[in-house]
Amino acid sequence: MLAAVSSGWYLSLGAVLFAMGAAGLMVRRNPLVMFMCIELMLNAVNLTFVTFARRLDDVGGQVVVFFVLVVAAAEVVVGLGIIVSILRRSPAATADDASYLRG
Amino acid sequence: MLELTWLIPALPLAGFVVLMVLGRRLGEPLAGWLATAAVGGSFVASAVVFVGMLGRHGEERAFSQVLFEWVPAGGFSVDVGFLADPLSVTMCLFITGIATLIHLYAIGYMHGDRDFSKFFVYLNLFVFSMLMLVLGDNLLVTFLGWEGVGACSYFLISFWHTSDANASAGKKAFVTNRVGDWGYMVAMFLTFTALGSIRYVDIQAGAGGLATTTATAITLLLLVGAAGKSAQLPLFVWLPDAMAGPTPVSALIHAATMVTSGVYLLTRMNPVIAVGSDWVPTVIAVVGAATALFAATVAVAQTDIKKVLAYSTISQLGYMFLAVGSGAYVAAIFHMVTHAFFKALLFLGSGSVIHGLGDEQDMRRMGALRKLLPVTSATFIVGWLAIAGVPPFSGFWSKDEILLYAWDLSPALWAVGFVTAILTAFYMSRQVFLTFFGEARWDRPLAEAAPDLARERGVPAGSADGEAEGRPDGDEAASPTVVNVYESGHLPHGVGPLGPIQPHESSWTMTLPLVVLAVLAVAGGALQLPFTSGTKRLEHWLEPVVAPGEHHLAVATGTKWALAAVAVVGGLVGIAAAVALYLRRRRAEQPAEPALLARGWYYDSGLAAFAGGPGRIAFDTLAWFDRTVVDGAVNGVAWLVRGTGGGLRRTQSGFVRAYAGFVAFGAVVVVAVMVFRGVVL
Amino acid sequence: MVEVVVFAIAALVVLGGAAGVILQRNPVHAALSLVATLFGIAVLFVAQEANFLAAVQVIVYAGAIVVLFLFVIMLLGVDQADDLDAEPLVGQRPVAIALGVLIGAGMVLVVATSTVTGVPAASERWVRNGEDVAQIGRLLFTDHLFAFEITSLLLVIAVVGAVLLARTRPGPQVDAEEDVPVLPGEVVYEEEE
Amino acid sequence: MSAVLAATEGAHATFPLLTTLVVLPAAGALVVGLLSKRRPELCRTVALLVSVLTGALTIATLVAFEAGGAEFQMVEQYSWIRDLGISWHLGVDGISLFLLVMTGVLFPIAIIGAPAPHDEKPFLAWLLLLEAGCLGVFLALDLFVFFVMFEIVLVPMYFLISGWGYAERRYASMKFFLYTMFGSAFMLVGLIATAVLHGRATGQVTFDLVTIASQQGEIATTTARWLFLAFAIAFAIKVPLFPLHTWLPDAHTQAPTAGSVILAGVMLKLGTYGFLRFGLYLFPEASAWFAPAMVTLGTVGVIYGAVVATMQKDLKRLVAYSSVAHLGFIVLGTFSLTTQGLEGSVLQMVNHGISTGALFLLVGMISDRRHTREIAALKGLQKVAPVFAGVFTVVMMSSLGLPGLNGFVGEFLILLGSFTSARWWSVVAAAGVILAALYLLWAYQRTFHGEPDPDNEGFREISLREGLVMAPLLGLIVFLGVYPKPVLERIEPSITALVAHVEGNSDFREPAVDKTGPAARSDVYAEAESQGEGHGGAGTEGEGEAPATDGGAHDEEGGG
Repeated sequence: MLAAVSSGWYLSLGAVLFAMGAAGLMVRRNPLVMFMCIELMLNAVNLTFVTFARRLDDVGGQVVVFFVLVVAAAEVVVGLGIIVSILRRSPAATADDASYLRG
Repeated sequence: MLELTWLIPALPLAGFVVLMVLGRRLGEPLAGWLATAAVGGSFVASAVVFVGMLGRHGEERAFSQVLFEWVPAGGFSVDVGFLADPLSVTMCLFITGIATLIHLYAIGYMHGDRDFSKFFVYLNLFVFSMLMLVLGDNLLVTFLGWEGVGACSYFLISFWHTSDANASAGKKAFVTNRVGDWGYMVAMFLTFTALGSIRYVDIQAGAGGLATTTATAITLLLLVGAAGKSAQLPLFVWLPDAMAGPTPVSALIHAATMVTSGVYLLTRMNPVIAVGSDWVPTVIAVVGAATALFAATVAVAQTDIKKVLAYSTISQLGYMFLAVGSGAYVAAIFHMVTHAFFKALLFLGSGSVIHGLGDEQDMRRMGALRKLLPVTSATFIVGWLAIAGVPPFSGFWSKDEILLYAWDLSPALWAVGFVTAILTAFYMSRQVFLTFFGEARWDRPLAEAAPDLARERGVPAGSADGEAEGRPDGDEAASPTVVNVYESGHLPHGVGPLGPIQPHESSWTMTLPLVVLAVLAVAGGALQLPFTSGTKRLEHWLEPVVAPGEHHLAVATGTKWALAAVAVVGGLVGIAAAVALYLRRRRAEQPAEPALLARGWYYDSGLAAFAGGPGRIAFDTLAWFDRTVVDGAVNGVAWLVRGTGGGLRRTQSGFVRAYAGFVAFGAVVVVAVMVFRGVVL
Repeated sequence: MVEVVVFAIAALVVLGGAAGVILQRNPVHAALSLVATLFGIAVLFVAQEANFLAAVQVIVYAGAIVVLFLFVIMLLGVDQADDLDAEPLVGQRPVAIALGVLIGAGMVLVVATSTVTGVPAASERWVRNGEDVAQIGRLLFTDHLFAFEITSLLLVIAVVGAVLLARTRPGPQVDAEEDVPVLPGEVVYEEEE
Repeated sequence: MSAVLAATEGAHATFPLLTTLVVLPAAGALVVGLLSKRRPELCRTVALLVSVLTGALTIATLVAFEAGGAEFQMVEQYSWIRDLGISWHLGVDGISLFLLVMTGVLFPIAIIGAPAPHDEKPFLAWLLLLEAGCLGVFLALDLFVFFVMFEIVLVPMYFLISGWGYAERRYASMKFFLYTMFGSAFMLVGLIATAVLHGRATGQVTFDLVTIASQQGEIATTTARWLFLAFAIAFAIKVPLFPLHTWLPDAHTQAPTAGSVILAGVMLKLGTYGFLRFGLYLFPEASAWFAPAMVTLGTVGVIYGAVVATMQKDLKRLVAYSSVAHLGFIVLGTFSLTTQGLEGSVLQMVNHGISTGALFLLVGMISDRRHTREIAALKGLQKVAPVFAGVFTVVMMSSLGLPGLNGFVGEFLILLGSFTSARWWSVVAAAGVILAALYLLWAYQRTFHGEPDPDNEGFREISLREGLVMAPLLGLIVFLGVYPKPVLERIEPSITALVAHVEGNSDFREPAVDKTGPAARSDVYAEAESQGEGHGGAGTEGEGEAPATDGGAHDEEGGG
C-alpha cells in the first residue's frame, strides 16, 4: 500500500492534538478533565512516534509508544488515586483548591 | 675603663628589675635606698668612664660598644650598642648625678605613700631609659630611650591615678610626645634610606654626602620630634599639666633630664643640620625664641608654685633651642647643664615648701616662709639668682653665651631673648617674694587668708559672697580648679587644708640634695667661662662632637662685654620691678595678673576646645560612617538577597494550571527556536 | 486514495473528540469524547501499519484507562457539570489559549518547513510482513530489556501507591473550605514576613 | 580521611611531624566528641593534653627547623586525588614557622585561660578542630588542601560564636560565616581556574602550589591578575582589609573569650599569610601590579581603624578595631615588597597574635568579673587590682608599639620597609602610631584610672591561674621586643627568596638603599668596632641583662 498521505499530515495532526491538550490542561479546573487532557497530549506524542517509526522504518518508535502506554497507565492510576483522595474530602474541589504548595 | 659604659644603664635596669620583683617585700624605705644606690652606682660608673675618656685624645674619645644585634633585617641592621663620647658622657654625668640626688630626695618626699616602692620602680626605669637615650650609638636605641622616658613620664604623671586630672595629664603628655615621635620615626626612615645606616658614626661620616633637601627634611622632622619632647611651640601643652606628678618627678623628668633630650638629639645630629639649607637653623632659633618669650609671659601670671616653674622650664628650653639654632651647641649643652642644676634645685625647693605646707601648692596661700624653712628658702634663693642671670651664678654665664650667639645670628632674636631674660628675672622674683617674703597667708583659715583662692576652690569666702560656686571650665593652664574639693573626703594633691597650717622644714634626705644642688647652681658656671680659651673647658671637651655644626663667633670683645652688661641690667630691672610690685605694696591692692596670661593665652583651652569640639565630631562622624555606610552596605546586600527571595516566592502560586502555563511558555520558546533556527527531523 | 479518506475521517474524529474533552462541561461526556479520540488514534495507527499498537491502544486506553476515569467519576459522584464561565485565575484562559495556539502553530510550522530526513534504522529494519508483534517483542527483550524491567517495577509502585492513596484513613472528614492538609504527608506552610 | 591514611602510609619512612600536627588535634576533637558530656573535667583534661602536645610538636618543628634555609622543610607529600594532581603536600618555611608556633602556643592558653561558660565538651571539640584547621592552612602546599583547611576553619568558629557568644551572637556568627564564605567562593573559582589554566598550558593538571608557583608565565599576565584578584578578595575579607572589615567587630565582640583570642590571634593571620603565600608567591607579577592599591588600602585601614576604635564604647569592640589598624600595618608591609617590610609583616603577625590575644584574654577577664564590657561602666580598676592593671599596661604598651616590647619591632620594620618603596603611605601610616596611643590610653584611663565607684569596688585581683596564663604571653612580649633576632634570622631567608621571586617575575625592583653610609664608615667606627670586639666580655654580660628583664617582668606580673 503506497503512502498517499505524507507523514507531514500525521505530524501536523499530532501537533494540533498536543496543542489542544495543552490548552485544555490550562483551561479546565476539574482534575479529572485535566487528566484527560494529559492523555490527549500523550496520544499526540504516540501518534508522532508511530509516524516516525513508519517513516524511518524503525520499530524502535513503536517500542517507545509501548512504553508510553505503560507509563500513562501507571500515571493515571496514581493520579486518579490522588484525585480520589482530594475529591473524597470535598466533591466540589477543583485543581485550584489544591494550592497548598503556595510559596 | 671605657668598657664599663654598658654598666651605666645596666645598673638602673637591674634596680628596676629587682624592685619590680620584690619591691613590695622591701617596702619603705629600703626600696628607695636600693633605687638610689642603683642610680648612684651608675653615676660612679659614668664618672669612671669620664676619667677614662680624659686619658685619651680628641679623636679616640668616641668609643662604641656593641652588646648584641637587635633588629637585623635585610640590608638593615641595628645593634643594641652604646656610643660613649664627650657629649653622651656629659649627659650621663649630670643625669645620673641629679637623678641620684632626686632619688634621695624622693625617699623623704614620698614617705608614707601607699605605692612607695612602685614609685622607685618607675623612677629607675626612667633613669635607665634616659641613659639609653643618651648612650645609644644609633637613632633606634636612642628612640628606645626616647619612647621609654615618654612612657615613664606617663606612668609618673598619672602616678596618683585616682584623680582624673592627673590621669588625663599623663595621657596628654604621652600622646603629645607621640606626635613628636612620629617626626622622629620618619626622620629615622629618611636617614636610613639616604645613608643606609642609622648609626651616629655613619651619620657623622656620611652626612657630607647628603642632598641638601634630604638633610633639610631630616632636620625639620627631628625638630618636630624635639619640639614634642622638649615642650616647644606648638607642642608644649603637656608640660604644664605634667606638674600633676609628684614633685621629684617634675624636677627630674620635667625640668632636668627628659625635656632636654630634644636639645641633645639636635646636638647629636648637628652634622646633618649643618648640611641642610641655611634657613633651617633659623627656623629652630625662631621656634626657640618664640617659645621662650611665650612661656615667660605666661609664667608671670601663674599662682601655682609649680606651674610657674613649669612655664619657666619651657622658656629656658626655648633658650636652648635658640642656642642650637644659632649654632651654639656648646652653649646649648652648657645651659642644659646649668639649667638642670638650678631648675632641679627650684623644683625640689618648691616640693619642700609644698611638703612643709601640707600639700598646698598655691602661692596665694604662702608668704613669709623664710624663717620657718631656712634651708629651703636659702637654697631656693640661690636658684632664683642663678636663673635670673645674676653674676656670678651659673645661669648668668650660660644664658649670656646663648644671647651672644643669638646676637650674632640676628639682633632681633637677641632682643627676644633679652626681653625673656627680663621677664624671667621678674616672675622668679615674684615667686620668691610671694613664697618666702611678704606677709604670711597660711596662719589663718583659707577663707580669710586668700579669699579669691577660696572662691576658686568653691569654699565660702570669708565675708561677701557666701555661696560657693566653682569655675565651670576645667582650664588646666590656670591653677587647678576643683569644684569644692573639701566636700570629698580626701584632698587631691596640690590642695592644702582649709584651716591654718603649721609649716615645717623637711627632713635631711630632702634638704641635703637642695644644698648640693645649690652649690652646683652657684659653681656650675665654672664649666665654661668666656674669658680665655683655657677657661672654655666644655667647649674643648665637646669639640670633637659638635665641630661640624658649631658656629664661630665674629663678635668684637667690646660688644661681648656690652651685651653682658645689658643682660645683667635687664635681670636687675626685672627683679626691681618685682620688688616694686610684690614686696613694697600691701597685699590689699596687689596687682591682679591679667587673665589672658593666667590662662596661657588660651592656647591650651583653645586646643582642648578644638579636640573636644570639631575633632571629636570628626571622629564620631567616621564611626557613624563605619556603622551606617560601610556596614550598612553589607547589611544592605543581605537585605537585598532576602527581598529578592521574598519576591520570587510569590511566583510559587501553588496553582497547578499556572505552572502548566509556565511549562507551556517554555515549550513555545523551544518551538520558536526550532522555527527560527530551522531543524532537520 | 483510501488512506486519504481514512486519515481525513480519523483526523476529524480525533480533533472532534479532543474538542469535546476540552469543552464538555460534564466530565462524563468529556471522558466519552476522549474515547472517540483514542479510537481515532488507533485508526491512524492501523493506517500506519502499527497494528499491534493499535490493538494495545484500544485495549489499554479505551478499555482500561477511560473505564478507570468513568469509574472514579461514578465512585465520587462528581458527574455534575462544572461551569466553564468562571475563571478564578486572572487572565489564565486567554493566556492558555494563546499559548496553545502558539504551540500548535509553531510545531505545524516546524513540520511544514523542515523535511524529514532521519537516517533509516540500521539495526531493526521494519520488515512489513505483518509480524510487527514479533519484531517489537524481540526489540523489547533485547535492546530495551532494562527499560522493560523498570516499567514492571514502575507498575508495581503505581499499584502500591494507588492502594495507599485511595485507602480511607480514619479521622474526621474535613471539607476543602478550610485550609488544612489534604494530601497525605502534606503540610501547610504559613507565610512568614 | 584519606589524608589520615596517607599519613600512616608515609609513617614508614620518617615520622610525619607536620601531618601529625594537623591530624592530632583533629583526632583529639573526635575523641572529645565521643566522650560523655556528663564528665566535663575529663573532656577538659583530654583537650588540654592534646593541645599542649600539639603545642609541643610545633616547638619541636621550630627546633628541627634549620635556620638559614629559604626552601620548604620537612616536606611531606602523599598523592591524594591522582587524576587531578591533588596531593597531601605539607611543608614549613620561615614564613609559616612562627605562625605555626604561635598557633600551637595560643590554643592551650585559650583553653586554660578562657573556659566555656557551659557545655564544655562541644566547645573543646570545636576548638581542637579549629586548631587542626589553622595549622593545616599554615602547612598546606597544595591549593586544594589549603582551600579545604581554609574552609574547615569557618565551621568551628561559627559554632563557637553562635553557641557560646554574647547577646548578638546569632547575627554576628551568621554575618561572619556568610561574609567569609562569600570571599571563599571567589577563591575557589580562582584556584580551580589557576590549576586548570596551568594544566592546560603545561599539559598536566596539578594543584601543587610549589609546582605552579615555580612555573611562572604559564598563565597569561592579565589572567593571572584576575586570578590574584579572586584570591585577594577572599584574603582581604579574612584579614580584614578596610572596606571589608565590618564582620570583624561583630564577631569579635560577640564571640566567647577563647573565640576572640583565636579569631584575632590566629584566624586573621590566615588572610595575611594567604597574601604572602598565594599572593606574592603564586602571582608575583600580579602582586607587584596591585601593590599600590593594596598598600593604599592598608594605610587607610591603619588610620581608619584607629579613628573608629577611638570612638568605641565597648572595650572588646575597641580592641577589635585596633586589630583592623594593626592588620592594616601588616598588609602595608606585605605589599611594600621590601625585605624589611615583609619581615616586619611576618613578625608583626606573630606579635599581633600575642598582644591582641593577651588583650582579649584580659578584656574577657574583665567582662567575666563585671558582666559588662561597657567602658562607661568601668572605673578605677587600677586601685582595686594593681597587678591586673600592671599586666594590662604591659600588653597595652606592646600593642601601641612601645620600643622594647614586641609590637614595636614589627611596626618599625614595616614602616621602614614601606618607606623605601611607598614613601608617603608609610609617612601617613606612621601617624597611626599616634592614634594608637590615643585610643588605648584613653580607654585605659576611663577603665583603670580614677576612684572606683561602688560597682567596681569588688573587682577581683588577678588570680594565680590567670597569672600563669598571662605569664608566657608577657614573657614573649618582652623577649620578642628585646631580642627578636632569632626569629628574624629564621624568617629572613624565605623572605629574601620571596622578594627575589617577585623581582624575577615582575618588573618590580626593591628600591636599593643608598649605601653611602657603610661605605663611608670612618676610622673612628672601625677602631670603635675593634674595641667593641676587644671587650666582648662586656658584651656578653650586657646580653645577660636582656633576658633578666623579661624574667623579672613576668615573674612579677604572673606571680601576682
